[in-house]
Amino acid sequence: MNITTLVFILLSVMAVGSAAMMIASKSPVHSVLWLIVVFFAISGHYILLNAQFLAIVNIIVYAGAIMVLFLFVVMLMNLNAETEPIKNYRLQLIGIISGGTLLLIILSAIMKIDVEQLVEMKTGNEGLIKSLGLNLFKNYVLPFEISSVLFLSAMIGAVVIGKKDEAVENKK
Amino acid sequence: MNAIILTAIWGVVMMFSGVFFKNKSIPKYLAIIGLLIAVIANTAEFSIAKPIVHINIHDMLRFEKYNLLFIDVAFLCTMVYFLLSGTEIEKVGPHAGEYFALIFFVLCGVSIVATFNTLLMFFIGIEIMSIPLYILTGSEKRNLKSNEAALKYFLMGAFSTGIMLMGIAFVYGGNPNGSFFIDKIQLGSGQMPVMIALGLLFMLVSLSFKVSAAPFHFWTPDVYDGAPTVFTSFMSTIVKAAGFFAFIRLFEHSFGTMHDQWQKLIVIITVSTLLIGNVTAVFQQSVKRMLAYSSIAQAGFMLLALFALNDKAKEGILLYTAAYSLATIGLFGILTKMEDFTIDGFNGLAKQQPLLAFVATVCLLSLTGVPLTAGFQSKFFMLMAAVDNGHQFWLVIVAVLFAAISAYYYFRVIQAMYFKESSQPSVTVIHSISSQFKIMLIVIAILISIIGIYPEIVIGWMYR
Amino acid sequence: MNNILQLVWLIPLLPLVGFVINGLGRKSLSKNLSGIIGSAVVLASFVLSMLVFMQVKSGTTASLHYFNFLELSKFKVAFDFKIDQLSSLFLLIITGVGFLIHVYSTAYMHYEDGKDFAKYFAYLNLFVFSMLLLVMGGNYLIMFIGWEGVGLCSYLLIGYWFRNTDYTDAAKKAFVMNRIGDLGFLLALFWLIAKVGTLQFDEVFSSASLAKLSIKDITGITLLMFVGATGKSAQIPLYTWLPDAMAGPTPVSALIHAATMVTAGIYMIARSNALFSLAPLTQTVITVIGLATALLAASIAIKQNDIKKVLAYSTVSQLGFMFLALGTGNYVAAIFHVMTHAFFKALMFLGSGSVIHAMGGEQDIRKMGGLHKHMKITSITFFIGCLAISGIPGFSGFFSKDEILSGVFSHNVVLYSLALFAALLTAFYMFRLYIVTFTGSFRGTHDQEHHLHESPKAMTIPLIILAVLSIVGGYVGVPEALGGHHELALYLTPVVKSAEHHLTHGTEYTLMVVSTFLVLISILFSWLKFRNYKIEADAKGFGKILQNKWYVDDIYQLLIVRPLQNVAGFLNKIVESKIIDGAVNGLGKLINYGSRQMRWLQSGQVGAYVLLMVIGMLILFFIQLFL
Amino acid sequence: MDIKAYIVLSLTLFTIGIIGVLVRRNAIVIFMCVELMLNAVNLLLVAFSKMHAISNTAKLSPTFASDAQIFVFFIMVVAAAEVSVGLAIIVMMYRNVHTVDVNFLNRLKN
Amino acid sequence: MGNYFTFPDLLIWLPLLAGFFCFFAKEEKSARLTAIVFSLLILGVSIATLFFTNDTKYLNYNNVNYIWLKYLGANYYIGLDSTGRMLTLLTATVFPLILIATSKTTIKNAASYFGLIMLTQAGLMGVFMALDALTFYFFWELALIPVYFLCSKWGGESRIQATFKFFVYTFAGSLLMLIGIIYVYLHTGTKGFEDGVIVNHSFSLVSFYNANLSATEQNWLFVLFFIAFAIKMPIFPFHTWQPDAYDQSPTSVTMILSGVMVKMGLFGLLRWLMPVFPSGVIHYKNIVIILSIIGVVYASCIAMMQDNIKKLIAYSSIAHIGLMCAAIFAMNQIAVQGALIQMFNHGINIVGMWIVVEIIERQTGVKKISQLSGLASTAPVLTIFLVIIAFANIALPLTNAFTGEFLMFSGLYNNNKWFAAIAGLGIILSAVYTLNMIQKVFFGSTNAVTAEVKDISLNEKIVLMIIVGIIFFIGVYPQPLIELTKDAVNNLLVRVK
Repeated sequence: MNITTLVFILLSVMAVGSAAMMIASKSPVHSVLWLIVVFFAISGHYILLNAQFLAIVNIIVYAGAIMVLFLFVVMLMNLNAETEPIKNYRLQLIGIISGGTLLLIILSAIMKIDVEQLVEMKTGNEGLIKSLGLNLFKNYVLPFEISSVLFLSAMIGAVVIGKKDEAVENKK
Repeated sequence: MNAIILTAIWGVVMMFSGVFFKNKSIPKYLAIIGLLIAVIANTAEFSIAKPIVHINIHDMLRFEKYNLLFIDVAFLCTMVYFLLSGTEIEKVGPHAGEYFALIFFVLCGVSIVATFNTLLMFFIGIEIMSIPLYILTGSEKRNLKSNEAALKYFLMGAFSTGIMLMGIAFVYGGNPNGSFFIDKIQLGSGQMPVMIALGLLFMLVSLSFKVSAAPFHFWTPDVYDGAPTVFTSFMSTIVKAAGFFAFIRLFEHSFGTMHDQWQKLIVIITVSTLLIGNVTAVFQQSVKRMLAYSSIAQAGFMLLALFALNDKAKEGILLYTAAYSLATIGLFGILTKMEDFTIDGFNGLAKQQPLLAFVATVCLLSLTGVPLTAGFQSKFFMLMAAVDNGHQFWLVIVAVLFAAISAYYYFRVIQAMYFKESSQPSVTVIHSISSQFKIMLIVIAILISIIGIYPEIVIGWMYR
Repeated sequence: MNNILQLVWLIPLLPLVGFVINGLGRKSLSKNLSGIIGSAVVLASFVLSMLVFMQVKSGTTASLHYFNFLELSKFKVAFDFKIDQLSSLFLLIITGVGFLIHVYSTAYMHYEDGKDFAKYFAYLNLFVFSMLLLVMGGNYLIMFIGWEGVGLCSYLLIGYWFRNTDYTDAAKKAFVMNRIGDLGFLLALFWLIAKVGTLQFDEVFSSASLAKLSIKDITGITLLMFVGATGKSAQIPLYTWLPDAMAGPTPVSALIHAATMVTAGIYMIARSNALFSLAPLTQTVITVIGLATALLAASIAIKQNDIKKVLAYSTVSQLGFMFLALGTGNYVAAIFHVMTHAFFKALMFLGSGSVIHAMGGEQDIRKMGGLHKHMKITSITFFIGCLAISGIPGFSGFFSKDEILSGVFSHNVVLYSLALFAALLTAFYMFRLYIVTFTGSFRGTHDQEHHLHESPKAMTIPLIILAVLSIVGGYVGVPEALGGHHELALYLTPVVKSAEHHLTHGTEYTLMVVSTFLVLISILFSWLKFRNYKIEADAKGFGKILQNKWYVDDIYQLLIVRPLQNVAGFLNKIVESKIIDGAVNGLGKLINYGSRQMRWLQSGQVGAYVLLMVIGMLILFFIQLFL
Repeated sequence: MDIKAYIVLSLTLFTIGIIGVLVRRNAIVIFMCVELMLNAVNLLLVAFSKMHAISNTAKLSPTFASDAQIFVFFIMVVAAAEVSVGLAIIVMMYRNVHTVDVNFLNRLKN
Repeated sequence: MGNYFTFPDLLIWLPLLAGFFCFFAKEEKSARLTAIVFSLLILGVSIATLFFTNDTKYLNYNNVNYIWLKYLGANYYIGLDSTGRMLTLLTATVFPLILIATSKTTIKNAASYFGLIMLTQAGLMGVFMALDALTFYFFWELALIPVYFLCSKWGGESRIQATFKFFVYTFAGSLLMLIGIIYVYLHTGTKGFEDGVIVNHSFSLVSFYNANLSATEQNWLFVLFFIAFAIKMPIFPFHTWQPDAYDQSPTSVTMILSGVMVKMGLFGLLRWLMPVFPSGVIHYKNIVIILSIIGVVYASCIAMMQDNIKKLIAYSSIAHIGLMCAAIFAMNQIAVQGALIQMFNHGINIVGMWIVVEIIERQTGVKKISQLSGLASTAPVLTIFLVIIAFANIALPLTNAFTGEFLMFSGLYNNNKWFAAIAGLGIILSAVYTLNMIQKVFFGSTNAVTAEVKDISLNEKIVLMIIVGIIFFIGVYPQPLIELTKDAVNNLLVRVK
């Protein structure tokens, strides 16, 4: 067992464990924090795979921006306490079982593949910022531009949904 | 390309229109003008066969005649929708310009999913189509039903996005070419590789979700019911048809050569969709909800195109888009004018509003698939495609039997309008009915029958 | 004179014209006028028939083709008339007796409304038309047209007094029973078409056609034809309609249910003798059925008290005799008996009509008696009829019946003795009827007695004419044993080929003497028994069985009508509404039920939706990856 | 490292996300689970891209290996957009009913 | 004439035009008048077609062929041939009779009522003339939809359910047929147009006849088509929509349904089923005949138990249609010829029956046999007409139905003697229920319901007289009808054998 494998296993355990903790923890705040741990673990994987740019972006965008937004909302709503009143254990059990079965089915199908395909670890320059940047602004300029539509609509959405409507307020 | 650029730009224009024009109905006219421009530009593109501005898109989109024709059909249906229900859009909330902008963004997404050539564009297109819809669903902020619908739609939509991405990942992983281009997916011969199969399954599930095929349809009735009626009209027609178009395009180009290996999945989904859609619709009391279920049932029929995956199916999906959209837009347009959405609310409509009742009848007949209506032609082409496919013939028979059942719930409305008396003497239609609305209704009825009699008005373009 | 045969189409057409005039003008025509029209057209037909008869007698026969009724490339039915010895004879009987009865009816039906009166004559004319069509038809199809037509007229006339449900019941029964027979006849025709490809008499009876038929075919065809004959001619098992048919006006009973229509079966078999002679099995069946009918009906007649019922059963019995003759191959005798029977039975029916007329509608002989005093002509003519039917030498019935009996004797002695017994019964019940009705003292009410009177001329003259015919009618067929030439047999030879029977003259004399002697004894016995007739209590034991007509109607009710109704009721209540319609409605209900159940899947909770989605995914993944 | 290891890891995370969606009722947590699912996909995509980097056929494509990583980039972009809309919807609901329990609003059913 | 307009054109467009006019009529009277005048005009055209039967001379007069869906190979192709000519004549005859006979009945919303009736006529005409499968299917449904509205709007109390059952039943059947049409279409040969476009398949009748179908394919396609036609006819066990629909529809619509529409099914058999699937016909022949004959006896039995006069006639109609279906499948010249002329005769007779029933129901408001009695006393003329028509209905000689039934039975007998014998039970049973009905309704003494009944009016008398005239004319001289349809029989048998 070399060091790469060891790090891989370590990061994997960390990711899976914190993911499990995330769905298991009762307080949403804890969930958010656990999820951030997962993101860190995944970023670790990215580094292991020599995708440094993604590793950084993952931390900045996901852990930094998005999760903070989440945390912000949770805090705003004061949901840090126990919020799910009655738990339907049977439904949860069924959920876990069916999710697990799905995993089993897929994994058993995957395990049937007998060709061993290796993953290039720690080397290769594809994930470096230069190659990504060239690729993105040369070949992927179209999706890049079009994503703006996505953000525009998200923006409008935030306005339409988030803004308080005086007219409507007055009417009611 | 023209369509994508113009709709994106016009979306921004619409966004500002709300700020710069105080008159509430300006956005509507602006939207109609914009759409008109988009339609003309798109038509020009596919008749002259080159876009106005040339951008190197690295083959990420393909502007073939068929795809552009679909965009045209979708845009024209939207035009009808604007003309019929534009006034209702203004009434939903104070952000009329924004609503139109969102619809234009959706149309941009529609154009993308009609022409995508890589999985990336496909994914982005689907998201551009979906995210504005989440917003539109929740646009009645004070209406708890609207809230609920938006929440459900959003959560489940995001969930299905995750599933779709997993599918894309597996397809990518299973493709030895390591490419996202849908025509460069190497399937090999013989048994489908496991990774490709997994990718296909995940994508199938998420796309089934988007087109509300059973058993992934559960969001549909609730969301269609909860969303503002005027937006339900849009999302259950054009957007859904676009979803189908993407579905078929994706599966034909990436997995088409292994069609026989996954056809059985489509059969299962088709049958359960037909069953659940038609049977559940039977007992609905609310016309709006009934139409939601009926949209599931119609999706079952459209899935036949995926089952067949041949030329007839492609023609059929075009016809279906036009026929189903027109009829549903017409019905929802009438529904917006009704006070009571239950079937009993339609009692005796024929006496008070003969025109409304007549057009509603035409639309319902079209949905049932009675000859001389567009609905018949679309079903006819679907059946023809499925029969031509040559496999699983029984599926076709099941499909028509369910079509016969569908007559049951569609005709309940007709019966209510024509053969039953209204329980209260007062008018069942409260909202004012403008003459423009009436004219548009007549236009819809005429369009439905013209397509019903001469479907080549739509599909003939493919041969010209 | 050949051109008279060209006018043959007038014979049926005239009554049809009468029917149309009377039918359409029944509101405007006066009673006299419609009576006259009705009678005159038949008279005209009779005159024409006479002329035709003369023509035929001189040896000219004709097949007259008018138009093609049905013409397909492989199969053709022409609208043809065939005028030969057999049909011309029947033409005479029908138009002759028919005319008399028309005349009689003008008086008998006098109490009817003008409208109904005209309607009656219209029906009667229509009947004559149909009957003429039946006998003149040049092929089986035309015959069948007449065949069903007379059934229709019989239906209409039995139900003439339509306000009375019993009468309309009887009419219905007559029609349905006839239809059962008709089905047999039709099937025979289909069989013929299938094998021979034609229905034209000349072609069917040609040797080429007959050669195409196997013995099985011929037996089958003839048996089915006989089924038709049992319906129309009231033989076992389809005879029960005829006594009920007495519900109609009495002249109708005389014309249709005694003289003409009921003999259609005999005519048909005689017409098809070429076929029947080739089917020994059928002949045996006909013999047995004929004899059984003769005995059964005669036995029932003994105990009947309704004057018309007695006559009706007597008719059935006599028809049995005719079939007996047909079965033994003695076609001429059968036709001979048809003719004589037409005379004396019409006579007796008209006589009974006269009695009923006098009694103001009363038909029960227990309430009559001593009528001879009041209505001499009726009484005497009726008596002549009784003598004729009993077969007293010198009267017409003697010759025809004797010919039948001797034919049977040459066939089988046992059958002969049974037939003779039936003849004795005939004499017995006929004289019972006569004695109870006309002799003794009157047993009815005073009112009735006061009204008793002889009938008007229009009624008595036909009676007299028929009485004369009943006497002299037999002399056309005097057998060689009595020094005659049997004119009738000679006349019919070209058409009807009877089986030869070889009896010495000595045997024939013996038979005549024996039967005459026994008949006289039977009459005497009858006179002794009924000369002081008193109204008796209901019969017991065997008498009761006879009085109730061997319970045949009840048996039919029990074995056929009731089960049929039960089956139909079962089909209606269970199969139709529960099973077939139930399946259709059940499908609708099932969908409704499914709809109601399936709604619960739509629980409204995101978690449940996702769960169902995941389960759906599970299934799809499993199918695709592992199956 | 064998690609299967990454597939197993990624699918496990993905399934945990699914199970989270199934068992939790807090809309925010459910949404977070969806984010987890997306991250699992991201990880898998990167792993696949590094897998293809070894294979020769994939190298024929000019953009071969960074395709997947750019895709991941776009997924993040979309996720960000979704988050803004999604949180807006959740906040809107919270404003109306003062809870983020997805089962609380249950008017649309059957 | 052939260059400007043709008979098929006239027969389709006149009723359509009439329907259009009627919809915009202001009052009941003008709508009714329009309908009557146009229907008489159509009758005139239809009679005129009888004089232009020579196809070599008048081909242009009798055929209309326009390119419709070029890339599918579907044409708007209608034409008159022998069977079509007979059935269009029947349609054209029946409609004015119905309209005139019911002109005393007051109708709400008369404009749409008559408009829909005329639309139905257009649909029926189209069905009987279509020579292209898609055209045929269109007209097939076009005839159904107006009838649905007519029955649901103007029918009896439980009309909505009854009519809906009828609609769904026939709709499901016709959809099955649609699949069949598609399947056959996909197995037809190529077709070229003048401008050089060649399409792979074609919907024309001729290509259907020459479709390349294996025996197994034919067998199950036969089932698909047959179910559609069997429902329309209807034959046992697909008949349960019919008694309810007849009972609940307004009588004039019932007349259209039973007089003409059920002939669509039989016509479908003759034109679209048997010649297209000859080996399927051979395969299923006996099953169909047995089914039909069961239907004959079964329906007759149920008719005996009916107390509702309309249902009685409905069941009797099922029995008659069953016989025709059996005869068609007996597949010999005699039987098919018989069935063809019987199609016409049955249409005339049953319309006569319904007219009588309509008069009774309008005057008494009662359709229960047990509540009626003694109508012969109060309405003798009506009784006479009814008796004539009823006896024609049970095929008494010299009425029109006799010739048809005689030929049918005879042909059926050629096929199998037991078929004829068992179906023959229908003859007896039909007499039983018909006479029962006559006896109970018309004979006996009058009661409270029937005492005030008036005899029929002039227009009814005229209509009934025309019907009776046709009954006797064809009964005595059926040859013209046979001549008219002879070719059809031969063509059919040549194709099937």
